[in-house]
Amino acid sequence: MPKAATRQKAEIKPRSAKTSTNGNRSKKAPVNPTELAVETAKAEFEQRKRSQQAEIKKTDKTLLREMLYQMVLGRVFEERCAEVYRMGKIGGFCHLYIGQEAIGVGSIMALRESDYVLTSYRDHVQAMIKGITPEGVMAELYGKEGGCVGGKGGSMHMFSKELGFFGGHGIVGGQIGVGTGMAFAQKYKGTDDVTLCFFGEAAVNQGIFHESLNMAQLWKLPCIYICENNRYGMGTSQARAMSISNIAKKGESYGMANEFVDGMDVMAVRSATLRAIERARKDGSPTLLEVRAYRYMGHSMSDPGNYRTRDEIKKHQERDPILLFQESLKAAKVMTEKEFEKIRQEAIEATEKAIKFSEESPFPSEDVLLTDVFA
Amino acid sequence: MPKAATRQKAEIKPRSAKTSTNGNRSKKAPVNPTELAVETAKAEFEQRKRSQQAEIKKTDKTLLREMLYQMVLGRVFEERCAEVYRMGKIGGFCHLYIGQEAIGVGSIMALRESDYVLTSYRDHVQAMIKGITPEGVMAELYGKEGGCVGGKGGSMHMFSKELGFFGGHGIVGGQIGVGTGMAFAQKYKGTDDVTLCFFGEAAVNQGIFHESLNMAQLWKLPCIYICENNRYGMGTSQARAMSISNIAKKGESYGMANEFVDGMDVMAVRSATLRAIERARKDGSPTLLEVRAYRYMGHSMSDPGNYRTRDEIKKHQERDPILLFQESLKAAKVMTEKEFEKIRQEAIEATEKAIKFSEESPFPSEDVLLTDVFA
Amino acid sequence: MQVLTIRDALNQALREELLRDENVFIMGEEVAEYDGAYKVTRGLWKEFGDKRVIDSPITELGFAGLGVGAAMAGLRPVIEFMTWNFSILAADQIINHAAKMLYMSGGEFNVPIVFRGPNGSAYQVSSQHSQALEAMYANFPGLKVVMPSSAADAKGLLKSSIRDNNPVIFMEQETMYGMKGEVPDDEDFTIPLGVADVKREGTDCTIVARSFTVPQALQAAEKIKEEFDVSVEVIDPRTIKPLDIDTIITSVKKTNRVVIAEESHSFASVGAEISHQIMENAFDYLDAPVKRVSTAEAPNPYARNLELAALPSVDKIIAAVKEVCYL
Amino acid sequence: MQVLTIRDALNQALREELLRDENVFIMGEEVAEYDGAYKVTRGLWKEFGDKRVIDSPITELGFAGLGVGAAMAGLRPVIEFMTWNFSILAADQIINHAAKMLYMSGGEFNVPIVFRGPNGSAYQVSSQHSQALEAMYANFPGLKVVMPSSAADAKGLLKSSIRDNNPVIFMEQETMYGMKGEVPDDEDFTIPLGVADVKREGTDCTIVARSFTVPQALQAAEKIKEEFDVSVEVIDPRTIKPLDIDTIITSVKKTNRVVIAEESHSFASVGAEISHQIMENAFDYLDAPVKRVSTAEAPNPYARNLELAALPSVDKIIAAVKEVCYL
Ligand SMILES: Cc1ncc(C[n+]2csc(CCOP(=O)(O)OP(=O)(O)O)c2C)c(N)n1
Ligand SMILES: Cc1ncc(C[n+]2csc(CCOP(=O)(O)OP(=O)(O)O)c2C)c(N)n1
Ligand SMILES: [Mg+2]
Ligand SMILES: [Mg+2]
Repeated sequence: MPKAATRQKAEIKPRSAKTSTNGNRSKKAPVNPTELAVETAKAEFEQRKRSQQAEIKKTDKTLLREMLYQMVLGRVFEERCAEVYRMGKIGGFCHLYIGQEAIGVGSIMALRESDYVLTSYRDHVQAMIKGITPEGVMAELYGKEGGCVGGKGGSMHMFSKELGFFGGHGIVGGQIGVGTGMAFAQKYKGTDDVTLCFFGEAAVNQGIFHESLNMAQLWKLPCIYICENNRYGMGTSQARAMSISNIAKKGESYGMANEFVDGMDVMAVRSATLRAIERARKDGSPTLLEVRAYRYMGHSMSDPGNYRTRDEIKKHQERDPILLFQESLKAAKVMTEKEFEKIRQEAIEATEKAIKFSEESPFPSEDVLLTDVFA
Repeated sequence: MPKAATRQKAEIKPRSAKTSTNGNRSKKAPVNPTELAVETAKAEFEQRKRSQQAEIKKTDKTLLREMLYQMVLGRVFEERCAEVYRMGKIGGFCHLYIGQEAIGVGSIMALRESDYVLTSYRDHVQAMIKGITPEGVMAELYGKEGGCVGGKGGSMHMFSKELGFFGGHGIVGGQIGVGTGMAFAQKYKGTDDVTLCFFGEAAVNQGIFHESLNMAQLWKLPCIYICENNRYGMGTSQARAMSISNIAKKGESYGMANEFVDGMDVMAVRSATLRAIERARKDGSPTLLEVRAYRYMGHSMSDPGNYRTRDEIKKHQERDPILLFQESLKAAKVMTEKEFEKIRQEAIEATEKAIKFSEESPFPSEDVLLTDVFA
Repeated sequence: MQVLTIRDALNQALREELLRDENVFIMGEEVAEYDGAYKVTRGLWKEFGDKRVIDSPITELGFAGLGVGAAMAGLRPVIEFMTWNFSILAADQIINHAAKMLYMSGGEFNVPIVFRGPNGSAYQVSSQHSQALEAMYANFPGLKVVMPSSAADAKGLLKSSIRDNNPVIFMEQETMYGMKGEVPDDEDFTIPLGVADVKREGTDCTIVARSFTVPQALQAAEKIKEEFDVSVEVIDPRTIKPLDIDTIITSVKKTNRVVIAEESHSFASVGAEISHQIMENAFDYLDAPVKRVSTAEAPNPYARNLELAALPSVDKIIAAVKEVCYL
Repeated sequence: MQVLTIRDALNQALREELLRDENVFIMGEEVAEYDGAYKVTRGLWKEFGDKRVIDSPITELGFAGLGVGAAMAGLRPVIEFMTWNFSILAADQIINHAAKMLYMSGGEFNVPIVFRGPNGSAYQVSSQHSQALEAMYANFPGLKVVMPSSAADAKGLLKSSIRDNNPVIFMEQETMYGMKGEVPDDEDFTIPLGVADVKREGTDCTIVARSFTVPQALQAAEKIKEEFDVSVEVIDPRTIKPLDIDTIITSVKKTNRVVIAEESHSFASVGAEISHQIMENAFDYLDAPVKRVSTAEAPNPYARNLELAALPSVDKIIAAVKEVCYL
């Protein structure tokens, strides 16, 4: 059957800012967070730079370098994913994290190794930050034996028990329930480990968000719920799907600690996560973080992106989290352009190594079709 | 198979106030709403009496009489249900509304005929207030042909399309989704009718509560969500199941109008409902009402009720909604003891008529087993 | 006759029913402004606007429940699940509410609602996105279950489903949306629910296929004809519930041999049901036990080679036919 | 040997496993302070306290999901659904998460969890509370499905289920909780999953029954013996998945006639699957088509006479045996 017929591999072709596609607009004028972003983008960038510098000065240089490396690796790796996807090397869906790297890096790198992480289908970068190799992730995308789950999971389902990476989940919101249970187990076992549970802003509308937060607060489970608000659930902006705009505030329905964080600012994400971790390690108290960022790419590789303008995307790119972090590191005199270039080269090399590995890795043997059904 | 073995028909045998059944108490000391009620019961009663009188003076006497009659009928009818249930006349579950009558009467009697109502399995009294006859309800409990749904539904599933009574639902929280859709249809059809959607406080923990309120507020659906907070979901007090105590406040997570109401005060319920109705008729705005009352009986007829003390129940009975309403009516010189007695007699007669009808009504013909599967 | 893809045939059916009856509305994730995740609702929001074509939040249980209530109150909702996999979140509203409402209300409230969307595998979308769920829904009385395999069937059956006064589970197949076929031009073209279609006549063996496996069965039949000169009849029940067992039995009485091909897992599948009903009704006519071809008894894998190994295929169907024909 | 009710046998199994392995915990609505809606967990909260026996909010999807996550992280949750009817709200966590986790993680994360509670009808609890849901869950690879019918089986199978490293759907029957039977005293008494039990030996006809229909089948067998001198064998698969088809086939090869009795609805039921597998494996041994006795194809009615008419019964099983034996 014709693959092309059902999978549109078009690049992002957003409609121009001027053209409205429809006379029949929702009566509810969507609150456009972009407009705000436009005016304040530059100012915010400068302000963020200042506050980042302050944070940077308090932070270990090796860690800072590793944070930048992970952000750049995420970016480079996924740009390459998009390329090889278009070449037909990757099947199924492919959801990219480009633009959101500061969230994964700022939060996961605030953890210790024994802590747990899980997220949605948009999981490549989080998986790598938690320690799965670029080879393991890329070969999984290729559906090869060398993939981190042997080719059985694919883009949406990266896992590693050893590294405490609990997936990679495809049902919007499903991982919120699972993550709550992981935190339950951490407390039950008497550890002071914590769970980071990531999900998109559209997943907040699922019932399981509500059910989970109630239990987590009622029983004080050390779960840090990180809502990655990238403004859209597929083609639907938050304003068209949610009756209020302030997601952090929903924590108050459960008496849960909550905080709004700028997700373009890796140091801000890091501090907010550290505060949440402290609460969680102390007595298990959970936290809801709303971390606002922006998804540069389409929802998945098959998304033509007609629901937003090129301008909207560009404005957000002006506040790019990698750019911002580099500027701050430079201003704080912690790193130089040269080091940035070196990091970029390392990321490219790691990615190319991953591609090579994936190309060479064999397809899984058909013998494994019926293994892993039961333990 | 032995029916008695699995259905305990014990009367309420609450444990005494002094004896704790267990050394292993939850570390979380439950906030005991009863304690508060004790101290303030009498004062509240007097205060409520005064405010009721003010409301009563603004209200049509025929309506007031009918409101009292419906409350008394609900009480008398269900006390009789308990009796005949113990005699084995009624099968399955049987959830009584005794103590909560002011909620159904105060709210449903604020509607116009074309408005819709639906509720949970605790539905006998709401069904009668919306117009289903005592015969129709009682014969349904008997599982007889003369029941309002011909014996197919039973205690939990009363319905009447003509009267706008949409059930009678057995899945905790399920009707919250259905009610939201009824309100959607009212708006879609361009009417200014509204839907009253009742549910218990424990149903608030279900995901569908969250999903429904978001949609209702997003799209402005004329649904009035009435949470009947009777303090327990089966044997679990609200404090043991919900991380915060203020349910009305959960409306703010959706930007939804919300109000806390004393559910022992029929006039207070009426005014709050009238305010909500006005909002809903005007532009479809939904409302969340938390109406606090108390369930005198066990959760269902098979509940031994060991999770609360006799004292706790008694204290709430001191603020009985029928007693309060009668005192207020008397104080306002709108009705006399003699009229109360007359109303009581009418309710007893109606109930006895319903019993007689139900005894005489035949069991449904086996021919209907396979009808009503498809329309 | 017009030649349409299944996607466009479905789109036409939706458009015509929206025009015909103003109580019909469409709700689901991305059905409106985005034109549908798989473009089945393309253009409908532009034509019919916000009132009739509605983007929902990601809230499957909630909007399925909303649909049930709206249907009880007299509307005719068409609820799209982006894929049937996500309907599992809404199963309580489908199974405990929609399916039982008419019965438990003693005939007071029927629920004229269509739940629709793609069912089964797509291309490597892995375990959580590749399930064929017809067995799950077909087990519950009160639901009709429809699974078209051609453009004409898609259109005619969807129109009938929308006009039906009961809850209908309408299952499409993503990989088949682009398949073309002739579709009658008549605006009132409908296909009644509960009538099977003989997709190919034959005398020696019957293949009962549905949805994904129908084109495979037809191809297999051609190849078998060429290679073994065995004449295969292909029957597509089209509606799983009600099931037109008579047409199947008539065929079995002629061919005496049956293969059932299905994309779902095999255990307690619709194929098992058809097999049992064949045994019940044509026991003495069977020259060989009924053989099923189903998806492997494992969650669907991602890797393309594993996925292909898991799914039914032309070759697997041919092998099964050979087995029941003792070739 | 001790004589226990099924309720107490289950209770004993839970208690022993709580004692044996501190990673085992019980969660569900009213399982702790209330001692369980049907008293299966009686006394356990008092003995083991808040950590091990936990009352959950009414949040089926949420606490099922919590169980899945806890199991991935090394605990062994026993999740009670007050009845299986309510599990439909949690089906996404059971079907899309628990069942697929091991496979989609390429073997990284197994999910050792037991979902348990009463399945099927009770006494007149009407449509939404009377469903036998085994077919729904048995269709999905990755789940084991267990349905005991005696006190000993209940205990032995529950202990095995808790020790199993996979998600297990453990289905009890409310009207059978009070049934008594002998139970071995040994604390390490377990019954392996996947082994059927011949509940009564016979030579002329096989009844395959499970859960609710096992006592009915045994009674029917007695009566048939008395009345017609026909010797009926009664087989209880006990675990539906994995299904011990061999024991069934051995019996069919001896008796050549089969009745399948089940409390679920018939369409795409476990009975259909067993029937198909019998045809596949013992086609030449069947002297009559396999006959099923299932619950009527309607939501369950409330009125006692209608409910009795809907459910399988001793008389209906006798009639079916007579039919396959041409009596
Ligand atoms: C239950 C469910 N419904 C629908 C989908 C299809 N779907 C996949 S991602 C997505 C949008 C989710 O948006 P959000 O939660 O904001 O996360 P993001 O993709 O922006 O990271 C949708 C509708 C799904 N996978 N699961
Ligand atoms: C989904 C679901 N879970 C569990 C039950 C069993 N159950 C019936 S009523 C009830 C308690 C509900 O409490 P609440 O919502 O406060 O309403 P109330 O009974 O107090 O009126 C429970 C647990 C059910 N019917 N449906
Ligand atoms: Mg998003
Ligand atoms: Mg309550």
